[in-house]
Amino acid sequence: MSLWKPMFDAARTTIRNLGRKPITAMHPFEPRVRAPRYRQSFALLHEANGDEACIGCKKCEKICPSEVITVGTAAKRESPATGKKRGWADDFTLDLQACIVCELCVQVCPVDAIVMVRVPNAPGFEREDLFLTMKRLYENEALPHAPAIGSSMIASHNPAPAAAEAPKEPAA
Amino acid sequence: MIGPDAVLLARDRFGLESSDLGPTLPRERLLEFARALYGAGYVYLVYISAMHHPAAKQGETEVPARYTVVYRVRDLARGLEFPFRCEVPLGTGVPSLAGVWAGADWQEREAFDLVGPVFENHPDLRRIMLPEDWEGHPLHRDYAINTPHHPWR
Amino acid sequence: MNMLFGSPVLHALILGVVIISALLGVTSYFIWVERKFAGRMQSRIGPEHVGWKGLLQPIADAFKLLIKEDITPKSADRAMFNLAPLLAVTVALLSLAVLPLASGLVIADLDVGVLFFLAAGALTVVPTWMAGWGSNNKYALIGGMRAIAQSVAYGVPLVLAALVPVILSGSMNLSHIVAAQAGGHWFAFWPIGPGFAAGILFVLATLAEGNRIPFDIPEAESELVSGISTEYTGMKFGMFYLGEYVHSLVGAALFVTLFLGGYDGPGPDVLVLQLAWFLLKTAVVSMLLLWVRWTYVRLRSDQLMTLCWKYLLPSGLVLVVASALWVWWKQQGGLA
Amino acid sequence: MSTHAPAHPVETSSAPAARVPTPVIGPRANPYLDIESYEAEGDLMVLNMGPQHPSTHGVLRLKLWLDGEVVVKAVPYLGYLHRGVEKLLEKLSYVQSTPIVDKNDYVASMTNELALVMAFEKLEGCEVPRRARYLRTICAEMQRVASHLLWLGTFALDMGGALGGGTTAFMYCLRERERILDLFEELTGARFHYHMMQIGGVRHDLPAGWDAHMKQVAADILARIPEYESMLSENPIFRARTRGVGRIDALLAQELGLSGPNLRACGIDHDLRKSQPYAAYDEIEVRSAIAYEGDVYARYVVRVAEMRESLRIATALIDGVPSGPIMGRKPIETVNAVKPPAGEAYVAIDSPRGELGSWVVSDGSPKPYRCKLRPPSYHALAALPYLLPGTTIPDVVVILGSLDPIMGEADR
Repeated sequence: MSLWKPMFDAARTTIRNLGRKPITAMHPFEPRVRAPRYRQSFALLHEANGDEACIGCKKCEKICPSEVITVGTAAKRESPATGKKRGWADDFTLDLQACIVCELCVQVCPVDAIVMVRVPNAPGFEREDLFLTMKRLYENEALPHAPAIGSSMIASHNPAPAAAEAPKEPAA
Repeated sequence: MIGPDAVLLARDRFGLESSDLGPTLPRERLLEFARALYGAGYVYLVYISAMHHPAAKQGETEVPARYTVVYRVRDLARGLEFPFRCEVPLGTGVPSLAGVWAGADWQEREAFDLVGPVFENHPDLRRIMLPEDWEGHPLHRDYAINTPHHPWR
Repeated sequence: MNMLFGSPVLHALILGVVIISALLGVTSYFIWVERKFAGRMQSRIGPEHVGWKGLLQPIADAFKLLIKEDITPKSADRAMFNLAPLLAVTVALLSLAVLPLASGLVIADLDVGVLFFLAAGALTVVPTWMAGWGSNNKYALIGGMRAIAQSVAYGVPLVLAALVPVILSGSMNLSHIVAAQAGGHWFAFWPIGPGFAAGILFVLATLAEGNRIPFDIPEAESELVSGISTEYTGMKFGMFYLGEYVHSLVGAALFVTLFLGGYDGPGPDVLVLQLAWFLLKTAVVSMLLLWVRWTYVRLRSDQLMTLCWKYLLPSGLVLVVASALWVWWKQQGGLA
Repeated sequence: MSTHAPAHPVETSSAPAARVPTPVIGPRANPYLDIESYEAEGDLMVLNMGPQHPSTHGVLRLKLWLDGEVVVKAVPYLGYLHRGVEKLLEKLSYVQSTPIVDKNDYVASMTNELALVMAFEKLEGCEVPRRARYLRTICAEMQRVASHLLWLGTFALDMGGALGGGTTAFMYCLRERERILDLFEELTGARFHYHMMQIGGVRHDLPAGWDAHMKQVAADILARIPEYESMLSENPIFRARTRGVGRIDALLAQELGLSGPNLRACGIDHDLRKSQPYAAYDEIEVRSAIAYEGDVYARYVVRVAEMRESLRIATALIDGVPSGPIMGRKPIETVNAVKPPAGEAYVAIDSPRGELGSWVVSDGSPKPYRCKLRPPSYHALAALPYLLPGTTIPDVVVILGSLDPIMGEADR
């Protein structure tokens, strides 16, 4: 009866799984637990003293493989808080429709202005919903951030033997 | 590891020095070399690819535009590998190796389709990636370099 | 036989309407049971959001199918294309006519009941082929051709398997077959040899007739896009789907009638109790069919034919001879 | 043979592993058959399977000439997913090209990045620190398990159909694969396209507790594999559908350049992790599974054994991950950070589908002069015109599934 034993084995497997707890998560109703490093959308940050962090250096625009970031650089002027001359960005747009979420812009930002947030951008019906203007990027700052920021990544990448400690995870 | 017997074969019968990129065969003797390699046990075809060089000025000599067709084969039993290549000016074709390795058929069709060298007496030389009626070969160095990147918005 | 309202026609009409509407209701909730059961087997939960625990899902599906656009391909053979789904459901319901739900509760108590439902079983291939040919689609054509080959092949073991209870009970009338199994003498267990094997043969053949896994080659989604029902949309597709489920439920009911003693069960012969026994047994057999459906992969069409002609057919013949011998030996007062 | 001792084949095979079986040159189907000259009983039917078909594993069009249900000639048409990746790589700099290559083999993006990045490192001659090599190996092996799980699910689906046993096996495999994706989400923040590798090393370091979580996931999957096998391996219906179907002889496999599980199922012990050890494969004994029949069942057995083997490698390596830097060169902060000297390099790794290589030519500028990717799926599809004539339609789907092609990789 070697023919029938494997048939019963297969049936036994399916019945055994009948007893197991289903793994379906009711996604829209119960939010899904995400890893601390989960990164979906983008945000621009303010510095501690309230200035906009972005200095309009266009490094992120140059490195973006799918060319979705456009930065409008404004003239250099003193910053009201520190009094020193610094660059400003008067226009910053990021088109999520073609962004491949490669995190290179966060890595190359010298002033840690752009960071990724852990909340996916709400799906929209028009193309504009996926088109993050400067205003929306600054609004996203309130959302929970992903732990990786430019300086922390560069620190963890430096080949010096005393390697920097692993980037500290906020208590997600 | 570069196969020593192939290096000897290239030097003795064909009088070609082979660097780590392999010898550069004249197109007339390519088929003969390929059959010799196959006979020596190199039955595993890794890939066939091509590269386009636009016309360039080396010093004052005018180097015409040419294709470099690159081959790489392996002998799995002895764990040996042997790359070789063939340089051809733009107009002329390269003899097809589909008769020697069965896999060369599709490899050459892709090289012809994307880069452009024509493979003579290939059993079925059609474009494989692009539609049949596509004109031009995308991987030419001067193919659609500065087409405006249509703004996403 | 207590004829309702005196005349058999009226009796058949009223009882028919009641049973068919009950069956269609049971089928739609049988689909819900299957989706829940299959879901749990695949460690997911099945329909959950439409009504409490997804109970309104069958109604939602039916409504969705009704409002879907009804496409008839331009170059389709219009008559065949539109008639096939209707025929699929009616043919599946046909063999319900001779099914005794309880003593006396049968639409048409034919003396040749077994012959009738075998003929209805053989008819199931007609709508399948009409759909295959009518939708003028290469995949549907291949599906239709396979359906003919399969039905012709599996018709013979079906007849042989159905013959064993006829021989054991000595009559073609389903009520007599059930009567012969009264008192726990179920044909599947009592003459353990031929009865049980014939039962398995009957189940395999009904699965093949109804195009269910592992015999669902006419409607093989992975290679024939979806076989005969490729070009169908909306309620026409729903009819095929319904036909398939009705056929599998009626097949399970027939198996119960022939081999598991129909409405026979312990306790007094009250109509309601008999009906309850019958429905319980059919439910258990249907769940077994579901279990088979969600566990095994599909056979190739030529392997299916070799399985039928080389293995099922000879074993069917052997079973018929064995049961005939057993009956003759019993008549000689074997165990006297 | 390779510098290592002849590998002990995981799969029990009587013949000693090192001996490469003499190539069997059976009657080979003629892929260039002239249809007019073929006289069939009835008339031939041309069936277009694809590019939109439930089981062509992506956008592949198979033009089949059918005599009844038997395939007479099969011509695959590719290019439906051709995105001009090689042209794009010539336009982007070395730094930007890693996330682009992620999308080629979208089922195993870790190994895509690894192949390209190792070619750039060979050009630039920078040395990858030991910790980064360990991380690369662990990620590549877990990615192999995830990729084989998805293959096993879709393979059962091809055979069992959308409403049947096939779906059950598919759901089980995806249930396990989901756990590996969560692991990678914890490590890199992304679930499918990780951008984990970078020229000189790795971009993300291990978060705390990752190794314990990984060992737990690996142990659970190892315990679940016998369940799939109970549903498939010994099942007579599965065996009837796969044994002796789509048999590739060893010589044809080598001439076509088949690699990975497809080649090892034809009895040839060729595994780049052993013959050309890269990343941290030289610090662990890699055993590769060999089968000798070369048919669909052999490929199934080899892949399931490879899943077990990869879990063993990943679990063995995770304990010994050395501390130290994860990058071998100064961090990448601008788009032109990497400028390798003019030269040429071909580096190949063993991705879940086979030998995934990249041939890069640099001319000293921050952009590659030419960058050809050698995908294993392209060679696997090249075998179809030889394998399909003589089989029926259900076999076409099973053979295509057993070769495990990914169109994103084949079409580039």
